[in-house]
Amino acid sequence: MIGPNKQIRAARYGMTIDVDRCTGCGACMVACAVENNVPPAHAGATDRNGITWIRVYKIDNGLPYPETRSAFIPVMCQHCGNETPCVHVCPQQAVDVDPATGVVGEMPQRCLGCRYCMAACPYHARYFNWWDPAWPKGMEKTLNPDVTPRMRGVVEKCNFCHGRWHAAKQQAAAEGKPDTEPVQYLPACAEACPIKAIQFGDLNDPAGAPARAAQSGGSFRLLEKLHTDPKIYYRSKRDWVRASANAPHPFAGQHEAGKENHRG
Amino acid sequence: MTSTRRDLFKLAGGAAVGALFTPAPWRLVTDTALWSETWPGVPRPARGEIRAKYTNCSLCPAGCAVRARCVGEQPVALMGVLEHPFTHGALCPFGLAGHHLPYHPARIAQGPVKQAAAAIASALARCAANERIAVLDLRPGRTASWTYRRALAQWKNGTYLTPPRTLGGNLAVNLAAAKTVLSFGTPLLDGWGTPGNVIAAREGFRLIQAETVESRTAVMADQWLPIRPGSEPALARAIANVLGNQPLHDAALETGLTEAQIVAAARELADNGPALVLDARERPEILALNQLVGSLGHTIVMRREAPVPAEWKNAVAATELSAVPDGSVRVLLIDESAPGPYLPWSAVEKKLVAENPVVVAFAWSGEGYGRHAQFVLPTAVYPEMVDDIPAAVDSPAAMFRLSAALVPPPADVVNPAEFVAALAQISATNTLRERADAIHKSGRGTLFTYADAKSTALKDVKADGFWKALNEGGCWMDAVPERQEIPKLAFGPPAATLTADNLPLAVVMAEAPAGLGSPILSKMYQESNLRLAEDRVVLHPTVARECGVEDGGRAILEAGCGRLDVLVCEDPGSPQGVVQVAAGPRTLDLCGSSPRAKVVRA
Amino acid sequence: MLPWNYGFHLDAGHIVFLGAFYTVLVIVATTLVSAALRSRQDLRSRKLERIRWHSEFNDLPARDRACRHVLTGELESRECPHSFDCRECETHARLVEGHPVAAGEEEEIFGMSFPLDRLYHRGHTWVRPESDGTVTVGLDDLGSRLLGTPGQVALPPVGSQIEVNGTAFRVHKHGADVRVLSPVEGEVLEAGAPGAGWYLRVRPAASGEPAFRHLLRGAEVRPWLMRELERLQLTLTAEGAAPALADGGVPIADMSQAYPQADWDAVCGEMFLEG
Amino acid sequence: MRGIFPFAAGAAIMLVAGWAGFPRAIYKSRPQPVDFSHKVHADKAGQKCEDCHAFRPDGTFAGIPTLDKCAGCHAAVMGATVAEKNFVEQYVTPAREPQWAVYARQPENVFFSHIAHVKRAQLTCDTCHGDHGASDHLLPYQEDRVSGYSRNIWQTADRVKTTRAAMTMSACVECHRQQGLEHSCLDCHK
Amino acid sequence: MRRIPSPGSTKPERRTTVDRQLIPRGVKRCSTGKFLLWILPWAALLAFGLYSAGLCLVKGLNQTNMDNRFAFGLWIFLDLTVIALGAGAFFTGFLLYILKLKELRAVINSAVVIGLVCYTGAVCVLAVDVGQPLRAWFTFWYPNVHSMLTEVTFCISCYLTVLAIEYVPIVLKNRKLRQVPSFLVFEFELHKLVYVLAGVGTFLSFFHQGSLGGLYGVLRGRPFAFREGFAVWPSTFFLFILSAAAVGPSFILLTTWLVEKISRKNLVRPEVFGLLGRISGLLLAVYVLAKTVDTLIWINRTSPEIGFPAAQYYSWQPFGTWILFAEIVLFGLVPALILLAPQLRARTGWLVAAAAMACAGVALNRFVMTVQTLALPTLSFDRYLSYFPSWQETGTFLAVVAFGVLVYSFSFRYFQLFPSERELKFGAAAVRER
Repeated sequence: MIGPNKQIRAARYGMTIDVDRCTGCGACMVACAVENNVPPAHAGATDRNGITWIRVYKIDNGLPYPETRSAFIPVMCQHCGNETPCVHVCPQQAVDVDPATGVVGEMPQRCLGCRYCMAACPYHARYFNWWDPAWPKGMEKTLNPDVTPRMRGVVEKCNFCHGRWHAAKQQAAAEGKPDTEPVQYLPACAEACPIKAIQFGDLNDPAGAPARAAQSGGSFRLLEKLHTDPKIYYRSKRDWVRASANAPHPFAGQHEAGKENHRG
Repeated sequence: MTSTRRDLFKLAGGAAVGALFTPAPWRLVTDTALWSETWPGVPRPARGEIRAKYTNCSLCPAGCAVRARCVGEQPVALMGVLEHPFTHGALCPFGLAGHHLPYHPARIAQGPVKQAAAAIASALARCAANERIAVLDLRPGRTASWTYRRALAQWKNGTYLTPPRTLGGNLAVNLAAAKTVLSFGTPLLDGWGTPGNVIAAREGFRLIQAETVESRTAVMADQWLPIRPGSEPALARAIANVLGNQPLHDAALETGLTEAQIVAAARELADNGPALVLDARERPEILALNQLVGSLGHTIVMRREAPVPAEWKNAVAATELSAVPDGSVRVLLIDESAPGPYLPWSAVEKKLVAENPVVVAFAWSGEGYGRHAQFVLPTAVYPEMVDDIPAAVDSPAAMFRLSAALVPPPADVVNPAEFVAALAQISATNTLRERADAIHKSGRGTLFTYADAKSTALKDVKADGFWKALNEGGCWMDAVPERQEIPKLAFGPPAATLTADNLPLAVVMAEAPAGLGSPILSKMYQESNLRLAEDRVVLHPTVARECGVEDGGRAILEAGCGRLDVLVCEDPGSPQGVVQVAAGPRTLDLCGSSPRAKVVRA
Repeated sequence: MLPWNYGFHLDAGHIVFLGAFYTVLVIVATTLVSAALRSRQDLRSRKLERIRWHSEFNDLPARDRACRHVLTGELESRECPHSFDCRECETHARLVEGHPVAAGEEEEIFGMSFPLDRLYHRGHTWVRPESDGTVTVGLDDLGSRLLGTPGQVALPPVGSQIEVNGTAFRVHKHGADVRVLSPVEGEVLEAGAPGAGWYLRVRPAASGEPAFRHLLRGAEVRPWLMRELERLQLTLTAEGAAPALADGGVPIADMSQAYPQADWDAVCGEMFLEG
Repeated sequence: MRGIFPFAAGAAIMLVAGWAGFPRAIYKSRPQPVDFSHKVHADKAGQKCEDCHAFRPDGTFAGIPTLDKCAGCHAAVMGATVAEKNFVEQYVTPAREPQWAVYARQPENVFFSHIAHVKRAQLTCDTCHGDHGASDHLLPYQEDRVSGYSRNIWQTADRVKTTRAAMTMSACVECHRQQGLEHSCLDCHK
Repeated sequence: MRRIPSPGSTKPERRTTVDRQLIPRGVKRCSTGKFLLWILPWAALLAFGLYSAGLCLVKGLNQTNMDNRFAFGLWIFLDLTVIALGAGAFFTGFLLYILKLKELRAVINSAVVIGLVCYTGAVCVLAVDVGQPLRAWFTFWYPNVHSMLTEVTFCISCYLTVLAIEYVPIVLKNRKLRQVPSFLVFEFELHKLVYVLAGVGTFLSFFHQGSLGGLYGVLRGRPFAFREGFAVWPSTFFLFILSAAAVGPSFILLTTWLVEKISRKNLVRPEVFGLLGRISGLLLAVYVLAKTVDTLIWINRTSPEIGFPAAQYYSWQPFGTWILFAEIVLFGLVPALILLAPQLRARTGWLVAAAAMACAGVALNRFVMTVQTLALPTLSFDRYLSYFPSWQETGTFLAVVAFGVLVYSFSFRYFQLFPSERELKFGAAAVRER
C-alpha cells in the first residue's frame, strides 16, 4: 500500500460501545444490513453461515439460574491496527488498511473466496457469501445505492459504513472544505442505536467522544492480549464482562466443562 | 493433398499458439472475472437523486417519527428523527426495516372483496335479534376506529370490540415523573410504549423487574426479581401486604424470592415515589398496587383524546372482547392493518355464533387472523398506508400524527374503514382531514415538523398548513393540563389461575413484534439467535434432557390448544420447569390462554 | 506479478519472492526448451537409432548388460558402459590386445549351426564378409528358431543407411513385432529373404578389424550362446511356456509353434534385446 | 516445409480471428435514443457543460439531465433538424424519458465523486471525457458482452480503434498515484 | 520400407488389440475385460464426484457444510494430507537424483505418478473450494507476498508443472508412443535433464510443504495454531516439511505394497522396501523429536504468553489430550521405532503397518491443524461448534481418490512404473525352475 504523501491529517476511526447500555435490541444489526445491502437469510442459513456484519452476542456470568446475569456485546470487525491478522494472510491483496482512516477495508471484487482471512480472524467478524445474495421479489428496490451488493463466494465484513464515508467526503467537497481533515460521519449502527450505546469517531481526536470514552474507566477491548490493537473499545462497570473479553474460559470451573453460550 | 490426424493436431496446436498471441484469451480471462462481479443473481441498486421524506411509523402504537432516505421516490433506509421531542430519534429494529414490508414474501396482494361483502350482507340479512355485527379493532383510538364506531351505530347490534386494556386508552403512564418502577414482565426497555421516550426517561427512575426469565429488560433493570412463573399476583399481594403491614404468609415460597427481597421492593415503592407498577398482562390485581403506592395522578394520568368533529359523536361505545357474551357475534370484521396485541383465536372464536359466522380479516399478510378467517382482504402496509397513530401508552398528552404513504400501495388493496363505512352506507372518505381540521379548530397544543425540526403553536398554523405538515412529516402534541384529574381506576376481580394437569412446563412468552417484520429480521431471529423466533423454544439443558430433546433438535410443543413444530435451544441460564416461547400469533393461539405446555421429541 | 500490476511494490518481499518464482520458471522453461532443442538436433543429425538403442540398453536388466568378457570368464563382473559397442571400449581393446580371441572349433553348438565364417551380434544376427568387400547380414540359428518362419519381414530400402545397434529390419511373427538390431554400419545394397539364408547385403562404412570389433567371434560364441539359452529358458518359464526345455536339449525349428500359450512378443523382445 | 504448414495455418487463422474478429465480436452496440449534438448546444445555445450536467446540493452529480430540463427549451420544435423533431415528437410530447446509455457509467463497485475531481482537483471535463462536448453526434454505446462494461468513457472516435477497454482501474490509479492520493482500495471502491 | 510377405506364411497373424499394443513388453497385465471391470467402479465414483463438484461450482459453496466458523473443512484437511503424502515424489526424486540413492530408481516412476495424482487432485479440489474460481489468477497477478497462501499457491502450481513435466517421459516411454521418433528422442533428452527438475521440485516442495504449515503457524488470532519460529517462518513451517519428507517414502512403500497385492506381482526388491522404511523411520524420528520440542515450547511459553493456558485447548470434547498422544506417540514415535528396528523392518507386516501408521499420523496432524484449530473458539463467549462434511464435499473428495486410482491404474497398465518388474519376474521364474 502506498502511504499518503499529501499532507493530510490521518484519522483513526473507532468506536466505543457501552456494554452497560446495550439492551441487545438488534437495531444495529438491522440498520447495518439495510445500509450495507446484506441480504436476508437464504433458506437454510443459520447462525453459522448467515451474514451479519455486526453480531450481538449475549454473554452471561456463567452462574446458574437465578444468579445468571447477562450482557450484550455487539461484535463487528474490530479494525485491528497492529499487524492486522487478516491483511497479511490474504493472498491477493483484497484486504488493506487505509492509512488515512485506519479502516480495514475488504474488496469483495478482488476476493477469491479462499476464506483464509476468516480462519485468521479471532473475532469471527468476517462472513462468507455461501449463497447468491437473494432478496424477496421487489425488495431489491430498497437497496442502498452507496454500497454494492456482493456476489456469492466472497468474504465481506464491516468497513465502518464506507458508503457513508464517501458521501460525507463528497458533501465536504461540495461545501468547499479541504480534504486534509477527516470527515465526520456516523456508521449505520451508531446512528441506529436507540440508546446511543455506540459512539463513533476519530480516536486521534482527543476531544472526540469515543476517544474520551476509551480513556475512561471500565474500558476494554476484545482479546487485547493478542496485540491486535482493535479500534473498537467496549465499556462496562461489571468485572465479569470485562473478564470475558480476554479469557479463553472466563468461568472455567464454575459449571460443567464445555458449557457454551447457546444463544450467543 | 491428404490430411492426416497428425496434421489436425498440428493445426490445433498452431491455433492454440496463435490464439495466445492475440488479445482474445487475456480479455476473456479478465472479462469473466469482471462478469463474476455482475453475474445474474447480484442485483444492481437503483441510482438517482437522494432525498429525505418524513413519516411516522405505524408498525406499533408508538408511532415513532421517521426520516426516510429515498432514491428518487423509493425509500432505501429509515431512521429516526433525532430532534423529535417525544420519540427522540429512536427506532426499533422493526421500524428500521419497515420499508421492506411491501415486498414481504408473505404479503397478500389480492382478496375476495366482492364475495366478502356479499357474505356480510347476507349474514346481516338473516341476523337474529340477539346476534351482533362486530368490528375487532386491534389499535383503538384511531380515526379509523371512529369510523368503525360510527358505522356500527348504523346497525341495531353493531358492536365495537377492543382488546382488553387498562392503560393506554384514557389512562396514560407518565414515566418522566416516575422515580421507582416495578415492572411485572413488561418489556419496558424492549419496545414497550415509545422507545425514545422510555430511554429518555430511563435515567430518572429505578427499575425493578419481576420476571421469571432474564429478559432484555431484566438485563438492563436496576434489579431483577427472578420469580416463579405465574406467581406475579402472589408477589403483588405480598407487596400489598407489606405496604399494609400485613404478614407475608408463604409469599416467599410461592414466588421463589426471599422475604427480604419482597420487603425491600415494597419499601422502595413506598419510599422512593412517585412509583409506578406495570404488568405485561395488565392483571387488575397487580395494577391495583398503583393505588396503594399513590401513582394515580402522578405516574398514571388521565389523557384527553385528540379532538374529533362534533358530528362523529353519534358512535357506539367501545366494548372489551371479554365483555361480549359467548356465541353472539354473527359477523366479525377484524382490522389487523394497524397491528396491536394479538388475542388468542380461542378467545375470539368463542364469541362467534355456532353456525356460519362470517369472519373477515383485513390484513396485509395471512399470518395472523387470516389463518382463521373466511375472508382475508388485503390492506396497504406501512409505509404505503395512510393512517393516523394515536398517542402511545406512555404519552400523557394526546397526539395526532399520520403515517403518510412513502410508496404507492398496490391497486387492489382495501381500506378497512372505508369498506366498513360503505357497508353501513356512511361517508368516510376524508376522515383524516376532518379530524385534522377538528384538532386545528381546537387550537390546542403544538405542531412539530420534522424537515425543519421546529415546534410551532397550533394556533399559529393555518388549517391547510397543518394538514400539509402532517402529511409531510409532522406531529401534533396536545398541551398537558396543569392540574391532573385523579382517575378512578376500576380494577376487576383477579383472573382465574389455571392448574397444570399433564403439562409440566410453564410457558414464558418472549417479546415479539405484532405481525411480520421485514425479511431482514432473519439477522436477529435466525442468523444470530439474538431473539427467539416463533419456531424456537428455549429450555434448560436438564429440562431438555428430561423431555428427550437436544440442542438444535426438532421437537413438538404441546399446549392446551394444539401442537407446534419447534426447534430446541438449550440455555443453562433459563430456569427449570419453564419453556420460553416467542409470542407470535401461532404460539399465542397455541397457549395464550393456558400458559402451560410440554415439549416432546419430534 | 509484473511491475505495472496494481499492488506491486519494489520492496524486499516482492524482490525475493518474485525473484525466486521467476528463477524457477526460467529454469523449468530452459530445461524444457533445451530438451526440445537437443531432441531436434538429434533428429536432424540422425541420432534416432542410436538414442533408441541407448534408451533400450539402459532399460535392460543389469544381468543382461554383462560385458562379453564376463561371459567368457575373463572378468568377474562388469556392466557394459558402451551399450555393447565395443569399438569405442578401451577395456576391450586392451583385453583383445593381450589375449586375442581364439578361433572357434565347432560349427554346431547345442545342436544349432553357428558357422565360423561369420561374426555374431548379441542381438542374434550375423555378419559374413563377402568376397567383394560387402557383407551379408542374417539371423543366427537361435534367432531363426525363435522366429521360425517369419510372418512378415520389413526390410530397409536399398540405399538406406543402417548403423550398429540400430534397426536392421523388422519381423512380425506370432503376435511379436521384433526389431532386429543391425550388426554393422553401412549402406544397404540388396535385400534378401528368409528363404535365402540372408536378409541384407551391406556395404560397410568402414572395413578392417576395428570396424567389427564389437561382434562376437570364434570361442566367444559358445559361452555367449550358453548364456542366451539360459536366458531363453528363464524367459520361456517367465512368459508362461511350460514345460521348459530340458538341459542340453536342442531348440526346435519353430519354437513359437511349440509354445502357443507363451507371450511370444515378450520372449522375442527379451532375446532380441529390445525394450 | 509441409510439416509446418498446418501449424502455421492454425496460428494464422487464430491470429486473424483474435486480432480482427474478436474485438468486434466482444462488443454489443446500442444506438443512443436521440442523435444529440453537443456541438449545437455549446455553439448555438452557448451553453456550458455545467448548465446541463449539474451538481446537487449534497455534492452528487446529476449526470445526464432529465426530460424536464430538455423540455424547458424544446417544448416545441425550435430548429430544423430531423433529430430535434424526432426528439420532440417521441419524447417531449408524450413526456417519455429517453433511455440514455451512459458511456462513463461506473461499475457498481466504484464510487466516483465528480465534485471531488471538478471542485477540489480542478480537473476540466475534457480531461476525462475528451472533446465529447464538441461532438456533433453520439456514437453508439458499446458494451462488453461478457463483463457488461462500457467500451470507453471518452466517446471519441479514436478510442474506438483500440482493443483495450477504456474503463480500467489503471487510468484512475495512475493519476491518483501522481497526486499522492492512493491510500486503499476503498478510496474509490464501495 | 519394403514389405515382403513371407512365402511360408499361410496362417493369419495373431490379432493384437490396441490395448495389448500399449502394454509394455514383457510385463504381465490382466485382460482388457478384467481391467475394465476394475476401472468401472472407480469411473462411477469419479462421475459421482464430478457431479458433486459440479454442484458446488454451479450452485455455490452452500452445497458444503462449511460455514463462517468452519471456513476450512474436509477439503483443506484432506488437501494438506494428500499433499503431505504426495511428498514422496519430491523426496524420492531428491534422494535418487541429488543424493544418488540408485536403489530408488525402482520406485521413482511410481512416485512421480503418485505425486502428480496427489497434487492434481489437491489443486482441483482447491479450485472447487474457492468461492470464485474465475478469479483464481488474481493470486498470481496481484500477489500479496506476505501471505503464506500466496507462497503455497505459487509453489504448488509450479511444482505441479514440474511434476507434469516429469510425468511426460514416463508417458512417452510407452511402447506405442515411442514409435514416434520425436517422442522417443524428446523423452531421452528430457530424461537426461530430469535431475534439474528434481532439484527444482525439491526446492518448490520444500517451500510449499513448509508454507502449508506456516499457513496455520502465523495465525495470531488462533493461539492453538500460532507458533514462534525463525524469520518469517513459524515452527510449523519446518515441522510440515519434516513430516512430509518423513511420510513420503512411507506412502510410496504403502502404495507399492498395495499395488503388489492388488496386481499379485513382485514389483520391487525387498531391499527397496527396507530402504524406504529406514529413510522414513529416520526422518519420522527426527520429526517426532522436533514436534515434541515444539509442543513443549508452545505449551510452556508461546501459548501462556498470550494468555491462553494450553490445557484449556484440550478441555473441549472430543479434542482431549488423547489426540496429542495419538498424533505424537501412537502414530509418530511408535512407527518411527518400528521402522528403525531392523528385525521388525524385515517383516513385511510390521513394515507396512508402520508405514500406514506414519501416514495416519501425518493425516491426524493435518486434521488437528485444520479442524481443531478452527473449532476452538478464541473469544470466550464464542460458540464451540462442530462440523460434518456434506455428501457433496465427500463426493468431491472421492472424485480425487477415484481420479488417483484411475490415473495410477492406467499408468501402471500402460507405462513402465516399476523398472525392476521384468527382472523380478525372471527371478521368480528362476526360483520356480529350481
